[in-house]
Amino acid sequence: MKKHLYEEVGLTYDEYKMIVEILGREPNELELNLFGVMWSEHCGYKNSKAYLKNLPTKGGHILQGPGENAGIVDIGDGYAVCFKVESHNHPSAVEPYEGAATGVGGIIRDIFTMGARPIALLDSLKFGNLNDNRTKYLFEGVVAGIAGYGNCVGIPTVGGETTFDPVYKNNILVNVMCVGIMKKDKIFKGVAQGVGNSVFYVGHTTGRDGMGGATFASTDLTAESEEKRSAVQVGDPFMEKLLLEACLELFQTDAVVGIQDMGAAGLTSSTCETAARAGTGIEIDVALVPKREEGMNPIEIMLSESQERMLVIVKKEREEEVYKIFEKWGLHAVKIGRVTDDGMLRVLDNGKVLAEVPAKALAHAPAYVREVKEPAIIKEAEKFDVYSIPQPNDLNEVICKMISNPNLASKEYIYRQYDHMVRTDTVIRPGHDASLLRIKGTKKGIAVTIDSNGRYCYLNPYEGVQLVLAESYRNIVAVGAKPLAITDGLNFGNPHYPEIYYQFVKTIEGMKVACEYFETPVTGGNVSFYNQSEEGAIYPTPVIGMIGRIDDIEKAVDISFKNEGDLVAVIGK
Amino acid sequence: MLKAEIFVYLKKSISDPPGIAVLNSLKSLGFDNVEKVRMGKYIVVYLNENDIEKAKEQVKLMCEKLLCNPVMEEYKFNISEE
Amino acid sequence: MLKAEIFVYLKKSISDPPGIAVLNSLKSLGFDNVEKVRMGKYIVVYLNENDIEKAKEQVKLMCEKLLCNPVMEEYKFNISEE
Amino acid sequence: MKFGVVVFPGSNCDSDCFHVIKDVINEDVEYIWHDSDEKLTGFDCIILPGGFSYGDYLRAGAIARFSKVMPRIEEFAHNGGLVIGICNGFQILTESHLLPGALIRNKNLKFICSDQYVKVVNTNTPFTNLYTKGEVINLPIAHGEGNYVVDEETLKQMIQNQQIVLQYCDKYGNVNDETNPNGSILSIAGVCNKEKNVFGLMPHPERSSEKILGCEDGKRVFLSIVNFLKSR
Ligand SMILES: Nc1ncnc2c1ncn2[C@@H]1O[C@H](COP(=O)(O)OP(=O)(O)O)[C@@H](O)[C@H]1O
Repeated sequence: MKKHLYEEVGLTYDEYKMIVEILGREPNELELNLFGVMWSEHCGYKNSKAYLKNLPTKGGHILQGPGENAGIVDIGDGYAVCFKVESHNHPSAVEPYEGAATGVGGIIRDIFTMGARPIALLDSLKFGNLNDNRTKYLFEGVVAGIAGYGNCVGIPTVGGETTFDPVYKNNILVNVMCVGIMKKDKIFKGVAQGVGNSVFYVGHTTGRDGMGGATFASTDLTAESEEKRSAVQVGDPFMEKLLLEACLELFQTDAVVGIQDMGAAGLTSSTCETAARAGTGIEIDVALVPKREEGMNPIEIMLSESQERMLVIVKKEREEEVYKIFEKWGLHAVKIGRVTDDGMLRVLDNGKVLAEVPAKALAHAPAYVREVKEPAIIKEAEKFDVYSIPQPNDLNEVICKMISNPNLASKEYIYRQYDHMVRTDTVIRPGHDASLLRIKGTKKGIAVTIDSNGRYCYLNPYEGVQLVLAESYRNIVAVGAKPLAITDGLNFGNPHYPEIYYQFVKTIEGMKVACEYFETPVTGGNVSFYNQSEEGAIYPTPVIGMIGRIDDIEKAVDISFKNEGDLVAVIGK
Repeated sequence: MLKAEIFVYLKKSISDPPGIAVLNSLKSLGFDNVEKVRMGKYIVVYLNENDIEKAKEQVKLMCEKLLCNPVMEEYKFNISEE
Repeated sequence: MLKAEIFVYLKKSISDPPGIAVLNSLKSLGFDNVEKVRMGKYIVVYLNENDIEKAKEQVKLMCEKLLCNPVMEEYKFNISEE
Repeated sequence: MKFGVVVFPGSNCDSDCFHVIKDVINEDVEYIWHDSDEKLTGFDCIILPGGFSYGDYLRAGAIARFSKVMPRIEEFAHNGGLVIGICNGFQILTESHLLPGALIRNKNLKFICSDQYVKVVNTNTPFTNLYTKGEVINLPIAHGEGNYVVDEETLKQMIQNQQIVLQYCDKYGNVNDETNPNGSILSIAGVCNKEKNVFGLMPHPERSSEKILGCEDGKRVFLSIVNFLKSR
């Protein structure tokens, strides 16, 4: 049976009918594709947003909560910290090096679009058992990819966490967090404000790479996954470095009104989201987009996920400044359109209208609440009696076994491959509870950590996520800093299974309670569903990235014993 | 002894940042008529083997198993006496 | 349009860590009769040029100036119609 | 005393070097953009910092060699000016033939970022005169292509001219295969030219120049330069 066109772009019949109603007519093929990507799980948060809005997102320190490219927290003295976590699971499962590398690139762009200078990266990695050959290949590739990208851009990867468990064998998790620093009165947003302002395309050229990436991230991983992707995205960290410097230089002028990364769904998401946020419309001409391949059609141009590109909204008559700065850095900067007042995303090709859809309708996918069912394991786990495990006879043997387990062993093999010292701010390096960065010119520092515990969350998602938050909290406190806020990467299986959706819902509930208790609001994050292969779903794996502030960096403490003869004490229950 | 010269190169659809970097650099050195550059690997494998047909099969296997990543790359090779 | 296939490889006297790594991997995959592996670069340059002789001279220059570092590398190339 | 820090588009240790010169040893310092072909007047020492100059996809430093600023740096060096290349800067200096040899992939094929003991084998240079001969210091490394290679003939001459300045070692000063992180010939970590005014090293002295970062061993590289210039 032939699939309907709407099915091919990942929409249901009901969604198709909604689109017809919104437009008052049948969508054409390009329009249908725009809806397809924007209403995908990856871009539209269809199955998560009804619950995400329950999370605590406000508090004294929060300058920017969820909804922008990244969240921002005030740390005093006029400074603010911008941070966010992002997943790149499916791309990394298919091509570990490039998948992980482009994941790093994406999250870095999210940070500097807000006006912040990225100062640190952290990674949370989940693989199958290391004695499996494919897993070894994925592990080596992912670590090399993160190193290859982060090291080249010159942002230190200062911490992370790594777990090996058979449950992640066919669906590895690669979550990356980036932290940036900025002056708190210099925040930039992804808004297409000011009718008549110019819409600029800057950065790398557009190719066919990563076509349909958002849709790819919104389905289970199958044997055909590789073929579904018309091409793997390849990162160009050097280009990213240029883009980073050029954008930060551009922000020094006041010519910029808004800016957004062309991440998943590239031009489509960046145009409709900036317009939707500002309540304006946007009109672009795909013929003007710098391309690196011949014969690309408008659908390909609108959906391409080529890396290292940005959409910048520039004040009328200030275009010259943009051209000058991007020329200095050897980058493309092309005016491809303008901000309009009609609320539409209008796509032209050499002036001819190809698509015309309300930007808000594209940017705001329908929200679903799915059926839930408590997984049997939760009741079973409650019955488990710890004391049923016999005391081991030989504790030495147990210790040796424990420290030789890859999950507990030192992760130096990994973080040695990451430049964790560049920028000379890393006061506490990886290998400790949290890492600590100084802020030159002040006495302040920022503590950062990223944590998760899939197994706990599997046994009880509500309690599990709270334990994860508590771990992050301890890590921050243990270096002498005060926890401020979190970002969350929520990794789950297919939300259409009631047990999985239950895990998701309970995770949000648990997180809400813990965030309120610890006074660490959520500033943003990422949801990755469909982490599932023929062999089943991964553990529910919420990844928590937490930051803290220390006012006197000299007072920081680390994990190592200092002097012979010092007293060793255990505190707590 | 046989010598296999193996060429591993990116599929057409895959972007090639190193190739673009070299292209730009060649242009700035004044090589104006360079249109495109693609970067790949040149792998020379010396085989303790006399039968060219057998060697061909082996090299094909090496490429498929290790040397070439079929998600992004393609390969070709030729075999000669050393 | 002409296509230049350029091969840049390490001098015999220079050690080749990637080559050794590939050799070991091939052996551990059971390719016992592999004697040696050397890794180099395969650079394809497309030239807007019809004169093969002219192209040869240009490519030679590209290699000497940029593509090959004579301290450690050598090169060869062939040119064909695209 | 005035330092210049060259900025290639992919440099990423430029601001670290700038910071050490300005805020740690309190000397004058200025950035020099890669695209500038102005004569380098008024500078006493030029720093080529670490990073990935132009992406370094072909060979580290290969493309940087052709930037507009390089002829100026060559001219500066030929006139006796001090030039120090750190990490990527070292790679650029070898590609430009201001220093002998070349740097290839690390033996283990991986990027290595770590503290590293190195031994100062030649203190008779503008860059190491405040160390004692044979002293073991901690200079962090962070590179994927730091494996120094050079042909035998050149190596012989280098030894004769005392151009080998730093060698990788362990905390007791042992120099051997086990204490060599990247496979460099003779565990070479840093070399200078015959005239001793151009110095290249893979380790990052700017990363161990402040107590807050755990170690100050690297600071004396910069202080040596100042010391040399003052007594000149
Ligand atoms: N993938 C990684 N990238 C960078 N650093 C890592 C990674 N995995 C672990 N680390 C670092 O290794 C140290 C130990 O990690 P982990 O075993 O998770 O610590 P703990 O069990 O104390 O939480 C931490 O400092 C952490 O930052």
